[in-house]
Amino acid sequence: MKEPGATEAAAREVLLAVENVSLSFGGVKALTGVSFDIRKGEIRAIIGPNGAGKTSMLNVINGFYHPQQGRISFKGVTRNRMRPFEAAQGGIARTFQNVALFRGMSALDNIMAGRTLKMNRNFFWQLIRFGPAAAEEVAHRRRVEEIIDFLQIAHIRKVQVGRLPYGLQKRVELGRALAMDPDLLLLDEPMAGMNLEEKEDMSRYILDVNEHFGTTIALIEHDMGVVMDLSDRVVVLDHGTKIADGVPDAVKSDQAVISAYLGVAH
Amino acid sequence: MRIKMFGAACAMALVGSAFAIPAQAQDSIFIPLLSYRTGPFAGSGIPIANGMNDYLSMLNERDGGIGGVKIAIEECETGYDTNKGLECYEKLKAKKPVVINPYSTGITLGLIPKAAVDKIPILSMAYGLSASADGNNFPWIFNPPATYWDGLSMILKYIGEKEGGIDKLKGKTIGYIFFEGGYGREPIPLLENLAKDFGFEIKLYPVTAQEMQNQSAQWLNVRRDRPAWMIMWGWGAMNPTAVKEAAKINFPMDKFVGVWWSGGEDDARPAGADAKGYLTLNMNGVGAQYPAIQDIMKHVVDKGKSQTAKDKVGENLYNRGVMNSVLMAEAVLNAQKITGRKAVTGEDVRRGFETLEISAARWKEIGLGDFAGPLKVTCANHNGHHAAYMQQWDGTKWVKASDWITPMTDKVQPLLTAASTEYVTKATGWPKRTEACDKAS
Amino acid sequence: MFYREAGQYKTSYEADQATFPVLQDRIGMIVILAVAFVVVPLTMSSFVINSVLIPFLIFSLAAIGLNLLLGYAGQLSLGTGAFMGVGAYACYKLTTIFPDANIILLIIVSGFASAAIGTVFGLPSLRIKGFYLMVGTLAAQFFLSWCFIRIPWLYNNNVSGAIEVPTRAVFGIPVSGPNATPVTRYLIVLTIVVVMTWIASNLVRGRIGRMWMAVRDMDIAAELIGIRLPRTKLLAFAVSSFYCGVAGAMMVFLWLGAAEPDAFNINRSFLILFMIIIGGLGSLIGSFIGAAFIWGLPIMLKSVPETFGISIGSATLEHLQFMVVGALIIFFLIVEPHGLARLWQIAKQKLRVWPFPY
Amino acid sequence: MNILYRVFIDPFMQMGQAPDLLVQTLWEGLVAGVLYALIALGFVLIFKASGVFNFAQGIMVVFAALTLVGLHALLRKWGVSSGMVAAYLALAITIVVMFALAWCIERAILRPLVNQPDIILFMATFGLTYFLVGLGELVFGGEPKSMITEDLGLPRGAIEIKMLGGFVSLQKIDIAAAVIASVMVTSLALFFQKTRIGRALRAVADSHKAALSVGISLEQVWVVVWFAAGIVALTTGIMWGARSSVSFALEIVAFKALPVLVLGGLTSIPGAIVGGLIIGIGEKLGEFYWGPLLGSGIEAWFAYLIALIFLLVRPQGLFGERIIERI
Repeated sequence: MKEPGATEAAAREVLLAVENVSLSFGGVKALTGVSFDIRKGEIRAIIGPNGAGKTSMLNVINGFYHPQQGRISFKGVTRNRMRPFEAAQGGIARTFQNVALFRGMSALDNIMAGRTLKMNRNFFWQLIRFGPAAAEEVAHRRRVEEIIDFLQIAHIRKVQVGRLPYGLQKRVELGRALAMDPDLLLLDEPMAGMNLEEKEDMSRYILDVNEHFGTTIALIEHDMGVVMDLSDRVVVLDHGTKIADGVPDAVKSDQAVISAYLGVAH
Repeated sequence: MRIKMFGAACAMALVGSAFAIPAQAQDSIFIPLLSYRTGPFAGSGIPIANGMNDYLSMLNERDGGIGGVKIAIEECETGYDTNKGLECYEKLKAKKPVVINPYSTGITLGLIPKAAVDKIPILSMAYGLSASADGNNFPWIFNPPATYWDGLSMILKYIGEKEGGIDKLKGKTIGYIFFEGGYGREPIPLLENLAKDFGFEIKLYPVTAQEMQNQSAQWLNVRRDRPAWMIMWGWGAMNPTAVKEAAKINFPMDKFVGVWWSGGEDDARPAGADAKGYLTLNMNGVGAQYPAIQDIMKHVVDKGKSQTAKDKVGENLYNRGVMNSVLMAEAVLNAQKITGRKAVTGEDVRRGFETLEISAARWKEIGLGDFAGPLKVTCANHNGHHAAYMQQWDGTKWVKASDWITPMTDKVQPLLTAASTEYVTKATGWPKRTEACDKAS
Repeated sequence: MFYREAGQYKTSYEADQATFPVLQDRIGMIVILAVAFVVVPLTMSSFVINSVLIPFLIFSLAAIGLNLLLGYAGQLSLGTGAFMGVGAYACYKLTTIFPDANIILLIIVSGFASAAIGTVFGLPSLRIKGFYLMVGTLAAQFFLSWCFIRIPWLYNNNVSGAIEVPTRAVFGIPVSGPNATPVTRYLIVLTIVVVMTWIASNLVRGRIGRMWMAVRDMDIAAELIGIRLPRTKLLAFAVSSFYCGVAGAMMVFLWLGAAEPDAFNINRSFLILFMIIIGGLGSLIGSFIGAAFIWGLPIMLKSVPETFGISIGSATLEHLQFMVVGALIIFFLIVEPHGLARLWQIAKQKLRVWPFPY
Repeated sequence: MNILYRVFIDPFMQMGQAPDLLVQTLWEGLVAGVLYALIALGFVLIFKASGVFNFAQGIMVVFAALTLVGLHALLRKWGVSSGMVAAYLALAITIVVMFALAWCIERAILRPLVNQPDIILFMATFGLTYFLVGLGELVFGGEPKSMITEDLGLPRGAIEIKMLGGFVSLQKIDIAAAVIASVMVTSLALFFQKTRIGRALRAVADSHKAALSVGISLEQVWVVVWFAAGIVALTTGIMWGARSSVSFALEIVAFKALPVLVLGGLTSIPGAIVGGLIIGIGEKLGEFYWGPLLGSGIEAWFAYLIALIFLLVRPQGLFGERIIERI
């Protein structure tokens, strides 16, 4: 389905480049010398068995962990120690493996919170919530309602997210990330714990986001079927090292990948 | 919506009814007592409250009140907390009290500006704002028989006497351990002045409210500094702890002197025999041997009309409470004489206080001969700067250890005048005295 | 039946984001304000105004301050009492230096002093959380209490060591000091509290409120959507301390009339904390309900025996009152751990569907 | 320059000049530290097992001591002629009372509030504090009482050791406090290491759910833990009471335990002990040698300052488990 796009993607400009990144906690190595790139407009999957270092990789990309070695360039700019909010300012949004929503807030407020960076009326306008601050609030509300419509969660707008079922929470979290109008969207297991129907919905949202908004997406997913269908290119990690990188079909038949998944001793 | 309104109306009705205060019958004199039988200072508050209460009850039982008019007594619990005290005041105000005893420096300070407005005199007996001794600026506040500054000067006089002359203090060190707060800090300016005048050195050891029961560091400092004498301005749980700690570092107890609020039985008793020799100022007699106190026993305590345990009657702070009530009763009596009315008001009692004079003979008449020194309050002088005596702990009880000591009025008066003027200037718009002076009756 | 929003359609986001989106709430608020501004001053006795309503309003404001910090931004602080003290002492110094300035203005301005100090003592929050942070803020509480006693400049070297409020008039009407009538003081307190509550509600419903709540609910995720934690936390400390500072200044100038350092001790901090937990964390209405409960309950309890003509010693009454308050705190926590404000919401929900159960 | 000298050099010169005072200060700090550690220990036990930040520990100290003294007076009044017998009888009854208290707390507070957020449980212990203050004053009255030191067979007086050109005076009661505290800590440690209920406690501390799934009764563990904290409170009450008097002012010593607690880490028993000693000694040294620079009385916040500085370096406390943030 996406094969023709793959070659196309390879020709596009590099949005994010990871070069030779190593990360360890104390003595435990999470990542060793990993390099790959993400190109503009593609859907890039990161896969690998449990404990392969996938989430650590995402954490490195959006500045939550700082690698001991290696460099990360985003939009052609290399920064050694990027703070998470700087990543957000740069246009990297993210969802989490275990939903990291603001549980005490409504779905609407969660998604509105994603607009924080885009809102810039100062503190004193906020105090009186009149004129510019109110106008800004309404303008952003309009954008947020678009996202709510897109994700079909209008009915739960004002529900506290802590009380929502898991599948909807995942959707709200995606909405919050989308509200940031990101250039690069990192999705950490967006379909974990979902049933088939929910997975199909989520897959459609991901593809739509990619196609309509042109958002570059990097995702971690365990469901191989989903990964192979969605992604343009796949990078495979195992024990913190990269063992394969390429279009889904190539990766699928890669011997190292097969043995990693089947647990063949190295 | 209507339900909400209804609910609100109900709530307001409930609040309103709860605060509705029954009108006070005019055939009695209402004397409220702000007391604290709870909280960290309850140890001192309970005997004082008992003493005040029992003496007034005794007057009701024995004499049918004052001048034939029954006294309506009502206690209001403050827990030594200023907010609660003010709440009590606001609540009691509606019942037209003739006098208020705040029994806390904080509450006194809060009430001082209100007294003139509400026309209720305040009796803060030997506590509160020292400057309020100036009757010209504070016509509604009375703080006999002596101020803290008087007390400090008496202690130094006593020390001077023991050292063989006040000039012998030159070059000596005197330590001052005090409750960290307005109460304990007030004597410091006078202490500094006196140190300059007599050439001794002072060392200050503050004790904060949280550290009242944890004074080992202060007393280690005392051990290092080796002061010749220690003076204490303590209150509540600070007192017994200080006495114990002093004994612990082998400080000579007969060189350790407390103010009159550090002289409760419960302050020295926990240290027992170790506290032997500990001195404090006092202004009232200790013991139950006085006829009036025997009357309290007979008419009140024995009849089960008191909260006091029998063996606590006659203890120091209990008698302090009695003395407080005597002053009030005498002021009311005076007011009745001046105005010729029986059911006197707050304004009348203010005049009663301004002409208050209790001579030795009158003390005897009351049934408290030799209980306290003669006492006189005038229009200009709301304190009197009367003498006090030194009492000493003999291991089980207090015994009188000196004659009446008069304060060094020449040293105290300038400070007092300055403080009074300062208070009035700072509080812009402080009302000028308009109340006329009465002649002593 | 009466409280039903069905049929009230919102046609714009402005309407949906209004302070009171439901018509009945708007009417209710107008009625409450009318009662507070008109009926109360005309009917209530000076005891009720002085000892019940003024302190209730002042504590409500302090509770809102703490609620912004704890309920919205999730930072547990026990320095409330001290921050109130900073406001009070700042106001005292300001009115000494500028005796002719409008005292109401000075009360507000003193909030800024408190905000500055609060921000400094909020710095540990960048490093520590939860109960650890709470103990850290106790350092502020005890240190500032100590300063209030130790720096005589703060209380103009008064021998009494206390602040004594001078008479100050605004437009010729005495506002503070003994000559100010309770009604005047009440109306000023009420106005300040209403305006500041409205401002707080603006803040919490907008971007800043969402940033605070995001930090409270999950600070890591908040950082990853671009919220700068240090700024956001310190802003919460500053705004919260501002509210507490204004409340403290009002407490001394418009209520007590004089204050010893003891008025701002640790117990004050605990009192405000009780109010917001009982009232409801993260709820402005809860701050009022909590303040009414914690401040009003003991006063009500005290008058119960009197109403029924039972005579109990004042001390016994106090002991019983302690026990009842303690037991009621536990009782309400068990019944509704999310605070009385939640009960209020549930009641509204029930009204909405009445007479049907669902 | 002068300031630097007074801060960095002068105090140490003083230490050198009067080594006996230094030793005395250290001893006072040690004793205070032991008592702080005892209160903190009560906190830690409860926090570990039930996740409750028990503010009522301070009032439990007062309540236990008051009960002991009050019962003693009552027994004497009822005709128990020997003070010693009365004292130990009172002690036994007090222990029973503390057990009953633990049981009631479990029933009335913990069980209905299980799984609520920490702050709610924290608040509930305030309710408990109010209740116990009211109850204690109602039953025993608010007057301060003397601890029945002699009748309990605790030593009085002091040992004075001549050393280092001066003397060091050790109060016998303080020595007894240190000994009793260490015995208590050791036996608690043994209890939790060796007994079935102790192992259950540790399991509960690790994970409530896991403990439930292997059939440990949470209720039982909670009662035991609160009872143990009650016994610790009783010991603390006796020791503090002997140093000053038994009154409600004693409640404030709970504030002393808070810096100890965060310094040591909320869940660590060794942390409570080491933290207590550090705070106790640090506070006395600070007050004695550096306090005069600021006009003394810095003890009120000095402990908090020490704790805060430690926390900025180690946010989880000395012995607390390292918090690794995961997402």
